[in-house]
Amino acid sequence: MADESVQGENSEVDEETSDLNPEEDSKKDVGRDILDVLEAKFPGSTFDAEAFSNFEDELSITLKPDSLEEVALFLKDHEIFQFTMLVDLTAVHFPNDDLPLHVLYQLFSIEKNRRVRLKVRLQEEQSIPTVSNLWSSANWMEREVFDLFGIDFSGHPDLRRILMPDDWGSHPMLKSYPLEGKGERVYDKPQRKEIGE
Amino acid sequence: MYEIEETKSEIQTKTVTGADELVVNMGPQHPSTHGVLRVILHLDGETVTDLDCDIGYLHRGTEKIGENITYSMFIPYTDRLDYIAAPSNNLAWVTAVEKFFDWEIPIRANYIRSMVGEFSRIASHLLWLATHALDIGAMTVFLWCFREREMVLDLFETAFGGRLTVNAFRLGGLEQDVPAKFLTLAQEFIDIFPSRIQDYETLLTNNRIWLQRTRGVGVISGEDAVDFGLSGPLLRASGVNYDLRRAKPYAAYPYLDFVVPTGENGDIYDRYIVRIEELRQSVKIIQQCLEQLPDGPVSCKTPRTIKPPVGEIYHSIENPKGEFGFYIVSDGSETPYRVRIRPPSFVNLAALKKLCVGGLLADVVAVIGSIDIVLGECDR
Amino acid sequence: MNIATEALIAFIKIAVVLLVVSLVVAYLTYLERKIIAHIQMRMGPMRVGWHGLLQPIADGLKLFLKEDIIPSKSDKVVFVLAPIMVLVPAFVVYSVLPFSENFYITQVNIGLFLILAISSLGVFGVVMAGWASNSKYSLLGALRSAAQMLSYEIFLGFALIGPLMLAGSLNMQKIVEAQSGGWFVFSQPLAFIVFFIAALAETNRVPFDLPEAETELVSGFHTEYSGMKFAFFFLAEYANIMVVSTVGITLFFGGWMGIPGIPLPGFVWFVLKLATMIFVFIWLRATLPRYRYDQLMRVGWKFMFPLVLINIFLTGLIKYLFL
Amino acid sequence: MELPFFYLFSAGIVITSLFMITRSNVIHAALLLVLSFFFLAGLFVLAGAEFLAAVQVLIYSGGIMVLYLFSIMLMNVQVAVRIRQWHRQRFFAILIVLILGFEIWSVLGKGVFPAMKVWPWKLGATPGNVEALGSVLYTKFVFPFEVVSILLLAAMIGAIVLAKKRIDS
Repeated sequence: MADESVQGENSEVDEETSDLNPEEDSKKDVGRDILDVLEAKFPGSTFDAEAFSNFEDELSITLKPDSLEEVALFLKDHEIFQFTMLVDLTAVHFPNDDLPLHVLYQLFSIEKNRRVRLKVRLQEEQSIPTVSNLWSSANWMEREVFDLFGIDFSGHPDLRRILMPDDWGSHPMLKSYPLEGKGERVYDKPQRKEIGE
Repeated sequence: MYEIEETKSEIQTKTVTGADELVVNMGPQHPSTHGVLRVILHLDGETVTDLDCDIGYLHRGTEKIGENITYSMFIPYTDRLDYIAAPSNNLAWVTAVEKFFDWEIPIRANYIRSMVGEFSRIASHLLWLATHALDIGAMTVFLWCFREREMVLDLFETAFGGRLTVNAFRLGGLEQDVPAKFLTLAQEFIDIFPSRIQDYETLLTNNRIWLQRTRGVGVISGEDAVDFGLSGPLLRASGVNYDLRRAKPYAAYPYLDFVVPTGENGDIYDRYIVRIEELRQSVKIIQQCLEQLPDGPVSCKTPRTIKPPVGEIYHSIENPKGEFGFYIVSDGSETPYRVRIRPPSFVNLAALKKLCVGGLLADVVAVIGSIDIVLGECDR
Repeated sequence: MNIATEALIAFIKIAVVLLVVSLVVAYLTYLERKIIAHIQMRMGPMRVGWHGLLQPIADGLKLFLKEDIIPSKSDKVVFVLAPIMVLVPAFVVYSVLPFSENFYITQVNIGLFLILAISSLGVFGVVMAGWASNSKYSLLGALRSAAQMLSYEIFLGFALIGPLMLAGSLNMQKIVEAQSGGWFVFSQPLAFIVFFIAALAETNRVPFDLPEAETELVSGFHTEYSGMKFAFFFLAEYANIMVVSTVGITLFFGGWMGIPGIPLPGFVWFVLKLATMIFVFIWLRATLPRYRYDQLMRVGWKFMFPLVLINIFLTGLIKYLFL
Repeated sequence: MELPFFYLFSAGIVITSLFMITRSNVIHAALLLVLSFFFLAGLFVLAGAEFLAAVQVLIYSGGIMVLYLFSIMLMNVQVAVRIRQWHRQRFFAILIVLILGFEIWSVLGKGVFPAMKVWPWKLGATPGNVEALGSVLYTKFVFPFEVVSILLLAAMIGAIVLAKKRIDS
């Protein structure tokens, strides 16, 4: 679990994640260096780190949506970390949370053979800046997250559905999506025009 | 009048050179898109000016299915992702779930997992070579490769009963030990296989036409490859030495000695050379596995119902196509809360536009072949 | 001999050649499948008849009985005429080919020239088929085909000039007789290489099978054809292979003339040489990948064209100085 | 024996030409023109000029017309079909036809063709007019032959230069 001061500021977020880590001591140092650098660089914003068990590559850092762009750029261009590759970009839906949509960015540094996971929590309908200008691989993966979760990536060059048909009405990976019955097949053309143009 | 206007606007848009642009709809039923991939090509003569991929024809909601069944039940579903190399997918899933626990996977199981994983790499690369060569017009390589792939599938059948979707591994090890016949057959196969690789190379590697078709075509630099998140042979052909078997060893790979081949130019030819070399390395790995294979149990003791602790993990392995990962969120129940599949084909295919625009129509086919996609895993 | 018997004899000859050629062409498909199959470590057709010997007949029957589909958006007249336009020139050419010393349908003074002229018409059928199908793949195939066949016809024609200068006649029989002192392949090796490559391109064979590349253009110009019309394209392709092979052995390998000392009838020699030539065609198909369109043109204009010009110049020079 | 064939070929030329100029589909017109070239080649054969007949088929049908078709195929023929074919020129057209017809009649009507008297070959009786043509071209007419060759070469280079400029820009 992260630094005390960080935890204090984000206590409402941490309630859920605190039970992830029964052995606090052993993983205190996982990814400590990255957090130190980030906190020194962005004194105003807050970071929250967690790691499952004590795997070094399971470090996730939770950010605010507005700081995503600069933190991502910083981590990509940092001379030590060099997170030059965006391996994966996905989302998880927690319908009962205050911030129900979590967008995750799996960064990887080939030079250092190190992984870090950036996590951004969003409101429903809240948009998030795209990172496709930083990593080209984000282009299709953001399209996929838009397609399956309905998250709008502002500034994305070509935000269209990718896996589902173009006129599919809803976003199937949301937990609210019905698993059976006719409710799932809602075709809704106007929505496609609004977002995908 | 209406019809005329429509044809004009849809088909006959002007290109920069002033010639008429032709929009060709390649796929979803096309012999060389390797599945139900649809590529919308904008052609100026035979030069590709723009390209758009339409995928999702094979979308079966595997991730959604994963959220509603138990961890063990999901293993057969992973077979259907990259169905060319099903055991690799099984391996990714079981190692990902095992990361939640501190089970001691028996060494024998790990060796067999590595061995079967390498066999699936051979099966996948053989199918790739077969279809890729056929795309470029070399017909004989196709059937020669299938001859050896058949032997690999026979091996799978001996060990697991299935040929294509084998459902090979279980959480905590294997379902049962492989029969002794599997080991003798495997030894027979790797004795014969290096000479067969030599056969393929005789037909292709120094063939002038093959060189002309593949050298300098579909080039991507190392930086661009990293930027596009490419992985597997594609990334290594661009000169980036990155292999998860080395970078983050799993199964028995920490104990095995092998070379990670890399290319220099990042063109189709280098991808071909890298994959051929990987075939040789796979043989080497299997040989070591057979020699070092210890006796003992093949499965550790696992609880009757598998309930991982609350948390999230990302685990990836080196699939034949590239980095194949699972991001699993567990809420402590029997079913995963969220299963995310990190598909190498999907990410690699996103670079198709970068690789093709400015090239010729015939190169599109060669480039798609060289990316080595499986739509089952791309669309999930 | 009055004109009626003359006509009757000519008619019988035509009928015999046409029937035999059709049958041989049909069995050429069988031969190709068998040879390629054995190169690829499989058996090829085995079910119909002994070792699949009746396979071509079964195939022919199947294609004959198949439903004949004409796409609704196609240009129907041109669509129907196209396969005929491909097949007829391929068969007309046999009228001047010398099969043996005495057996040929007719001798024409401009024999070789006539072959070139008639076989140049085959491209019409391809272009018509590609356009009339109203399909983009077919159109692209037809465009490729037209460009390729037009270009390579030039190299083919120019490659034949060398042997012609030595023979001093366009008459096919006279060309054969002119080689009694030695086959032209020895005195004209450059011309033969260019001729062979151009012949591969003219017949749309691997490595120049771009117009019908299955993996790129989904069979190109004959994508939309089925049944007997498809069979016509198929037959024409193999008939053309026979034609270029015959022209090749007539001009470069002494036609029906044998190696002195081995007493075999001329016709047997002819068949032996033809079979070897065709085998090479099939062998190449099993071995080589396909050229790309721009590479095909580059090979033609930058490599083969200068080569034939040099060959013509050298032949003229040597003939002027020494003969 | 030759007369019925002469009439057959001549009628073929007239009919195909008529059809050719009345078709609104350009591809059909081009194909009919090819057919008309064939009949013309037939006439050449009847006149004993096999070489010319072969050249007619090889160059005009097999070469030039394929290039024509090549470029026509890239156009949108469906649009061209709908464009009105008659441009109220009927009066002038008929006038010109009449004048031309009169001219041809006035020349042919005399029935005197001086060239006919020096007609050197008879059908089937010659060793081959290829040799004759060749020797005439390279001896008597070598100068005009070379001039024409250079002219063609110049035209070819000109075409390449023009096309190249368009591609570069």
